[in-house]
Amino acid sequence: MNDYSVWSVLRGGLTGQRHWKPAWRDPDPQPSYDAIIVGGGGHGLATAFYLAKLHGVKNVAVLEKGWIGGGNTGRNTTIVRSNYMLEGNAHFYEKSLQLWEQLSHELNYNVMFSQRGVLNLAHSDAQMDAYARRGNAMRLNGIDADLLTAEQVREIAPMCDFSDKARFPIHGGLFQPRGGTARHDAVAWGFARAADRLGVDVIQNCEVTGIDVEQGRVTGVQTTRGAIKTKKIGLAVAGHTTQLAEMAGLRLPIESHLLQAMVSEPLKPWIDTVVTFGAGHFYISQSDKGGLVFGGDLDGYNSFAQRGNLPMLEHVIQCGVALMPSLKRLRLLRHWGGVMDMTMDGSPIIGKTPIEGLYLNGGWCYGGFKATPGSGWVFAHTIAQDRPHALNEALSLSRFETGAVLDERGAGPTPGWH
Amino acid sequence: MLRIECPWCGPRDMVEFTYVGDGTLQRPAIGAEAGHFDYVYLRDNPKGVHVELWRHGAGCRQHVAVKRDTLSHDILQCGKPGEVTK
Amino acid sequence: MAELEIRRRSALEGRLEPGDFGTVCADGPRLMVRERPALAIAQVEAWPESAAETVEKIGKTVGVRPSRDPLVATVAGETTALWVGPDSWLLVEPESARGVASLVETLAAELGGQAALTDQGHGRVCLRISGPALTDVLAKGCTLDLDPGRDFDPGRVVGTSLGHMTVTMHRVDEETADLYVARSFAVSFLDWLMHAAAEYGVRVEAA
Amino acid sequence: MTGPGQINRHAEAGRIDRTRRISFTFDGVPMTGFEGDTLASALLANGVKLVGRSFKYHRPRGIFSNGPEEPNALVRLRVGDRVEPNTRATMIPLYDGLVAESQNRWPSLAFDVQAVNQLFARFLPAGFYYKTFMGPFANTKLWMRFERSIRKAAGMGTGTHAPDPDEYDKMSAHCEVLVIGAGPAGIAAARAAAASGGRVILLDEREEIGGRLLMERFQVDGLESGEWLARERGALEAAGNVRILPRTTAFGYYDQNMIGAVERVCDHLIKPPPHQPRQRLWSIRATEVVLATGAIEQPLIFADNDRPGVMLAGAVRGFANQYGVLAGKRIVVAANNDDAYRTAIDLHDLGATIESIVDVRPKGPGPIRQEAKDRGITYLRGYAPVKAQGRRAVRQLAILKLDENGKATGSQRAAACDLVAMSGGWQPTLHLSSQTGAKAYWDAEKCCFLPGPPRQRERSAGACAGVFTLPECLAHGHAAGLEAAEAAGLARPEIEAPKASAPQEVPPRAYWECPDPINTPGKKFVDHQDDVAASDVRLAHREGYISVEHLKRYTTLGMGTDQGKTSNIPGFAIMAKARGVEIGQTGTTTFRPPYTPVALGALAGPEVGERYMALRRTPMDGWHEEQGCEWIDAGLWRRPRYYPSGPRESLFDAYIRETMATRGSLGIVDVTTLGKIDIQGPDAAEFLNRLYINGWKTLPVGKARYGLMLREDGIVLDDGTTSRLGEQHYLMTTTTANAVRIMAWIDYHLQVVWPDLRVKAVSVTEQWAAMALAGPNARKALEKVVDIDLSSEAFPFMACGPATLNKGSAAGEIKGRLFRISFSGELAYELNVPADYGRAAWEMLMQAGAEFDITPYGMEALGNMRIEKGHVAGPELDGRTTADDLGMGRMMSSKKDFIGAKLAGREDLIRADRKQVVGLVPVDGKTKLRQGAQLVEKDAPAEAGTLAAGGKPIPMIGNVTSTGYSPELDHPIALGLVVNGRARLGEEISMRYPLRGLSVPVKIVEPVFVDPKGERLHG
Ligand SMILES: Cc1cc2nc3c(=O)[nH]c(=O)nc-3n(C[C@H](O)[C@H](O)[C@H](O)COP(=O)(O)OP(=O)(O)OC[C@H]3O[C@@H](n4cnc5c(N)ncnc54)[C@H](O)[C@@H]3O)c2cc1C
Ligand SMILES: NC(=O)c1ccc[n+]([C@@H]2O[C@H](COP(=O)([O-])OP(=O)(O)OC[C@H]3O[C@@H](n4cnc5c(N)ncnc54)[C@H](O)[C@@H]3O)[C@@H](O)[C@H]2O)c1
Ligand SMILES: Cc1cc2nc3c(=O)[nH]c(=O)nc-3n(C[C@H](O)[C@H](O)[C@H](O)COP(=O)(O)O)c2cc1C
Ligand SMILES: [Zn+2]
Repeated sequence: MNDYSVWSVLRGGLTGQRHWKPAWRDPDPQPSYDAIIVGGGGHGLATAFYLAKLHGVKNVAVLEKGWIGGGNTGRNTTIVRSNYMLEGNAHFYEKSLQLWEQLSHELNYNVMFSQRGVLNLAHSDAQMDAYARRGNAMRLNGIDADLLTAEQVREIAPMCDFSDKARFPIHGGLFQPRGGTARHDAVAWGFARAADRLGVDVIQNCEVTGIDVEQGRVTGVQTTRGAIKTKKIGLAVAGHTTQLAEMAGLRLPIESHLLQAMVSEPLKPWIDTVVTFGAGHFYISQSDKGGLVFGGDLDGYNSFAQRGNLPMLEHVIQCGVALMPSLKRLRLLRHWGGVMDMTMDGSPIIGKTPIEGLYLNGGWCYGGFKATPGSGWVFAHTIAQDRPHALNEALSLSRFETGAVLDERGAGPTPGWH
Repeated sequence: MLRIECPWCGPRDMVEFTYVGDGTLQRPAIGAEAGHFDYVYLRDNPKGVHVELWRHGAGCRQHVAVKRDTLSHDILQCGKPGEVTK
Repeated sequence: MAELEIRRRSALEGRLEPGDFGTVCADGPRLMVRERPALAIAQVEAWPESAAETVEKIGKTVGVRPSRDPLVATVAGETTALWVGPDSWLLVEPESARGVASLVETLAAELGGQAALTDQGHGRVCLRISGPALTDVLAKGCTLDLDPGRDFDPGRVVGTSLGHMTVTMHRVDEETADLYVARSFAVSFLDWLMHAAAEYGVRVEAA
Repeated sequence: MTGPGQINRHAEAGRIDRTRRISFTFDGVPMTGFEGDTLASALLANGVKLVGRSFKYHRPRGIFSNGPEEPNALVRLRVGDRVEPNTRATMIPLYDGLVAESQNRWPSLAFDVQAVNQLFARFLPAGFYYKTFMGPFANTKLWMRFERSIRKAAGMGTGTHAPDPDEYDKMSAHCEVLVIGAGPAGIAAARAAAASGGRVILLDEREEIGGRLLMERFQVDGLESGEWLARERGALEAAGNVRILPRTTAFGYYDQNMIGAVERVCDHLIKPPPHQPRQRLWSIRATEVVLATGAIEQPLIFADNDRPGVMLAGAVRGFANQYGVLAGKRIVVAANNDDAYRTAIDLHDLGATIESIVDVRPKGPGPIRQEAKDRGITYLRGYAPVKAQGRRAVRQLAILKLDENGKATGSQRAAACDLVAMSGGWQPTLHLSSQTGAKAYWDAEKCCFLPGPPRQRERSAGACAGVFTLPECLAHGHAAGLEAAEAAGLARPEIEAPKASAPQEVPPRAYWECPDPINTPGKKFVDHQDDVAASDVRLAHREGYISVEHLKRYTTLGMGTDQGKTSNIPGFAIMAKARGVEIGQTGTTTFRPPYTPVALGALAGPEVGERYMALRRTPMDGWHEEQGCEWIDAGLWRRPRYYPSGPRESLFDAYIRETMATRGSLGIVDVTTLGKIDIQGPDAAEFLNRLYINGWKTLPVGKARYGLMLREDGIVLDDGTTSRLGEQHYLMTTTTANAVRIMAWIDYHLQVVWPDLRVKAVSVTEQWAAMALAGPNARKALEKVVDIDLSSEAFPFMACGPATLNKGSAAGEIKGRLFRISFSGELAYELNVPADYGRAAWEMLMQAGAEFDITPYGMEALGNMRIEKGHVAGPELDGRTTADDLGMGRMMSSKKDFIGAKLAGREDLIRADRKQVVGLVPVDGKTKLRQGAQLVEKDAPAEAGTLAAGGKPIPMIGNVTSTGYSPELDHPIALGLVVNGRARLGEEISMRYPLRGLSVPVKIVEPVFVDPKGERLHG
């Protein structure tokens, strides 16, 4: 196994970069594992990595129906932040952010975590107050946050419309300097490589088609590459969470919706932070390759298509141009969609299920990328110890029954509105 | 872009409608003691044929039941609420 | 107390100065716009079992029989009945068309409690547009099929989204349509319309 | 500096208009071209070879193609606020005054400092950044430093932050048959479909219709292609049922046969004329679609194949035939197919020297060999190009003989040349069909991917279906047009297909990557724009990134502005070979819209800037404006925030003045924006009973009642008063914010959940202007203008009924509705009048109130007064509070069921330690309280740690929701939500606003600050 470093790249330069080995093995499934993680996205791979690294559970397989990172991990707008108001969310996402800060190092893989700051714009005093409420909560939770004036916003995002033509003028914004973006594919690859090095089997092109449950406990999975025995199954399949749960006879408070994302042609640095519009559905950042990466609202209907329609594309870009009129002459390069696991309160579910040995990680809505390391960290704990960590206690499935929902937006049990 | 056949107004673009959600849910009757949790929270969320409601808000304001494939986005049937079943 | 001027003021008062705008075309502006101000509008929602009877009663009292078929507008004299939903209509006429009792009062007297009746006479602004660019302008803001023989032939009334605003559009004849928009949106709607039509040349006519 | 002139322009050839000379500049150098040129053809005519620098290594690059697939010739077009980075020179129609600059170079194109990257190329393999810059410490500092330079080096063009002055437009269209692409196949399809009488739209992204016919020397129906095109275009235009849209790119194929296309209305002009959009977005809804999008030529992969002067063979021919531009004078053609021979033939006929044709196929060409032989053109069978030599431009091409396995044998030879015209064969342009999910499959015979079985109502015709010769294209297009018309339900027309003839072709060879040159290696570029070389593809393979999707993401193959139109197939072929599988097994990456990049302005359309969203105005809007009010947005509405008495009055002073004036005498406020829903029918009361938590069956006619609604999950949805106007007639009011949502909520329940209820509900928000008259003198003022007895006996608190203003007056009367309800807590009346009378009624009340110094008040004073009264509003109804949290738990009727009743009883919604609405005052009686502040225990620490790092966060026990200042009490007041707050009245806690470093001791008090017994409103 080669360690990654400047030196090894330089050395490779002299030998035609021929010394590199596969970043992960391509193993065939074993007949049984101590734990099986379904879903080779960031969450599944991180879970396997932390199981092996922190909990000594190394006989683990990650089963991925396609290629790793091909789900939402590979198609998200990569915003990482921990600017949450409700405590059940805040501490968890902050844990995740702290893991991000050392992730490249921990994985020996540069995931290009760029702490360029996340700026949420406010367009009225009431919105400023709402952001202040959130920002103050963040501060009291020990998380960084700044409330910016319109002038301060202008310094960070001069391309926004500060003219008297703006339909909803900018009043200011909430800024989290430690937030930012990361190279999404590298997150999946980095976790896969690191997990593989600890002995985890990362198995691609292996779709789980059934979950075996006997007397209320899991015994194994059926896959397109045969049956595999195990006593612990962790589901980390994002948009397909309800499909997998159904295999075990569970109905969940989740609907799958469609979220689109877009990227522009590559440009020299144009915008240096992540900016979200407060008077419409639009947020934007720039990838290191130079593309402006942006997105907005859900298309609005249940979907598994990974492919959206024109009205939402138009709407998101209309919002974008309303905020940044100089976008008009730049060009859309590509747009795509992902299958969002939308819960009834907009917050994720990580925890146990009524079936023994079946653990659930899903309901990420459009915010699960930033959760990747944290999610893997607490999920590994939950699977290994058979009980949630303090950081994911509030994210239990049972909260819907008791009413302890975590509804950051106050939108209520309509998944498409979160 | 989805095109929905409103039973009253004929085929119209999705932009005239708002999505309401799963059209198979049965609200417990007034006075009923049970079933509310399932009605409010749990969903089949099929990958495939889904019966759902859309409201023709810009048109006749009526709810339209739509049978649609959530994977292909093909619309298989449209009708009045209750007339479209799985 | 000084006498105040008590009169209806359109939401578009002062915003529709007659004149030509936009591109100057050799054969003159290709869209004419004028407001039909001070309308009386009654919304009638009939119950399914008595809808036929309601239709007859309306026909008798105000002279125009609303259609139970969707998307059909019926016109008699100055009064128009617009289908706006199943057994639901807007009856429209100039407020001046009737004598002492208003349209809504007249209908209330005739229908009694047989149908739900609401006054919408001040809730909608109506713009009459006409000219050869009619469908081109509408095609900029809505997704209907506006070609002959499709969604919007003369005699049709459709509810749709035009320029992101909800409107009821009535095709009066080949080159003419009435656009009804909620009052609070009227100024924005007019702005949208003038902007969309500028390419073809617009003439604003006095009401 | 001036250029050498149009040195590469042929004297006669081409379809340009030589009578119209056009001036333009490139990198500041003035040049000329002709009407009909593209920027690329004009640059080539002027002998410009070097046009840009590559992404990563800053290698010199020239024009590579003559179409949308161009990876290299990207320029920064236009100047100032119209600057457009990354514009493909091959697709820019030349216009007078055009200004273009090269990109990704500094300080100049010829001398580019970053070209040193080439020296380090071997240390910068694909994905090198994943392996480096992690730093010795576990933080992001080192990386952030490197990232800055990486970002600067990456990217291509430079955008501007100046707003684009141009306008964009949108239009929707419907047709029976949409034909995308107007080459021979598309034109044949359109004319066949049009003959059926249905509506046909034919669009093409080029300036003129014709497709490759514009670039070839073909005859159709016995006519020169130009004549045939003119004839067909005339006939289509005359038909009346065909809309031809040139300059229009179909960029996306969406669900249910919806095609998005963008028309470049004015991009051929220096700027759009007044009232004309720059571009127009078309949403086309077609019953049937014919895709006739042609094919894209692929390159061969050999060392330094990116040198300026190495071009696609079809492009070389296209430049010559369409624009009369000879991109070179000594040409080597290198190819794996027959079609490239035509380039040799056509260029030979125009006077160029064909050094030779290097054909990688052991057997060489089909019948076309005769045409070559007739001209004395020689070809080498079973040879491959291995290296383009020359620094800034190609000078010679090194070639090697191939054995039967495609491996090099023998010794290297070189052919001197100034142009290499290469061809790796043609790949169907199946982007649009693939976007629908139709899965492209590999045809080993034709050596290309073909469109998969249609997922929508479409068919492919001509080259995009793998049908490559002209006669076949015409016939195929014709058949597709007929089929489409029939499938659209039209009568099958009688019409002849256009005819042409062409020699048979033998299939190309699936051969792209050529052997390494002997001794002098060089990078073999696959993706020119992203600088992905064959070695990078193999590195990806070595490291396990073997799925084409991983390959793409690891190496960035196909991720540039051209989306791999000329690089994906060769790249996948190299990966397939490395894996030892067929290219058909690797498949393609996912095709996504747009087909070519689309200006965001076109997708945004005209509703931006001030027009971004409609602005809703109340009937009194003009009056407020005349008073010089300050506005505040309430959803789409604008409402007066306050009415400054002079230029120097502050917001605070104004709302305190308005509050005092109202409480002291009389105020008036515009409340039109509240939602109003007319509810009628025999079951109306029952329906209200189900919607609201409180009971409605006992409400008499002529009375109003406050009501609270829950969502199904037991959380408060909305509140407002509902009045009983008649036996079966109610008027519901909602909050401004929720008006639309509640109407939809009601429709849903009446239409879907309880269709048996006999209730009709109609929004009447727009019909009525609403204004509230509040203050101790409200009655006295109102009495002067209304016709009803306003005494408390006749019209008590919560009474409602019809009222006429100015009854019987010669000036006219206004019939309205009066409600004795109060948000301010004062004696108050809410008057509704038909909207067109709103302003008149308002002015009448202003006049009637003049003797009481009536004061108009805005949202701030309204909010302040409701806080003084402890009325909850938006900030408290935040979608997380229960009725009990708001202090209204007792309103929940236990005698009936209602929406939300059951789930409101869940354990966590009835816990004692939930946050409850309370009043808050500063302990010092002075310090202002702030909305958005959090509440903590008074002895909470000053500094917080994070739980995640083992630190101690400061526990929050609540938050401040609404703040104001009570002039009566003369101190700041607030409402807040506090854990178990109602049990803690009188206790001191701390308000924290760490964002501004504030910490203020506050006391928990009853949430009603003024007139707690409600004597005023009953007065
Ligand atoms: C357009 C878009 C924008 C987004 N933007 C952001 C953002 O800015 N910030 C942010 O934090 N989050 C964002 N998200 C959300 C984020 O991408 C996801 O929440 C997160 O990546 C989920 O990771 P995951 O590992 O749980 O799921 P995935 O990456 O989707 O992985 C799940 C995997 O499970 C596999 N799988 C499914 N079924 C089976 C089966 N039966 N057998 C085997 N394998 C199976 C799938 O193939 C997939 O690879 C966005 C999402 C989208 C779509
Ligand atoms: N012999 C060969 O190997 C070979 C290979 C390829 C092409 N050809 C020749 O090329 C011609 C092919 O005819 P054809 O009609 O199939 O293709 P064509 O290339 O002549 O025409 C396709 C047209 O579609 C347009 N187009 C493509 N995508 C578009 C989009 N998304 N939106 C708008 N316009 C779009 C292009 O601008 C082009 O004008 C024939 O003459 C054929 O002989 C020959
Ligand atoms: C942050 C981010 C940046 C991207 N940048 C580019 C880009 O520069 N070029 C490109 O072609 N695609 C880019 N993409 C889009 C991908 O090509 C791809 O469309 C996306 O990952 C979804 O996968 P799919 O289209 O294969 O389904 C980017 C995607 C993301 C999430
Ligand atoms: Zn309808």
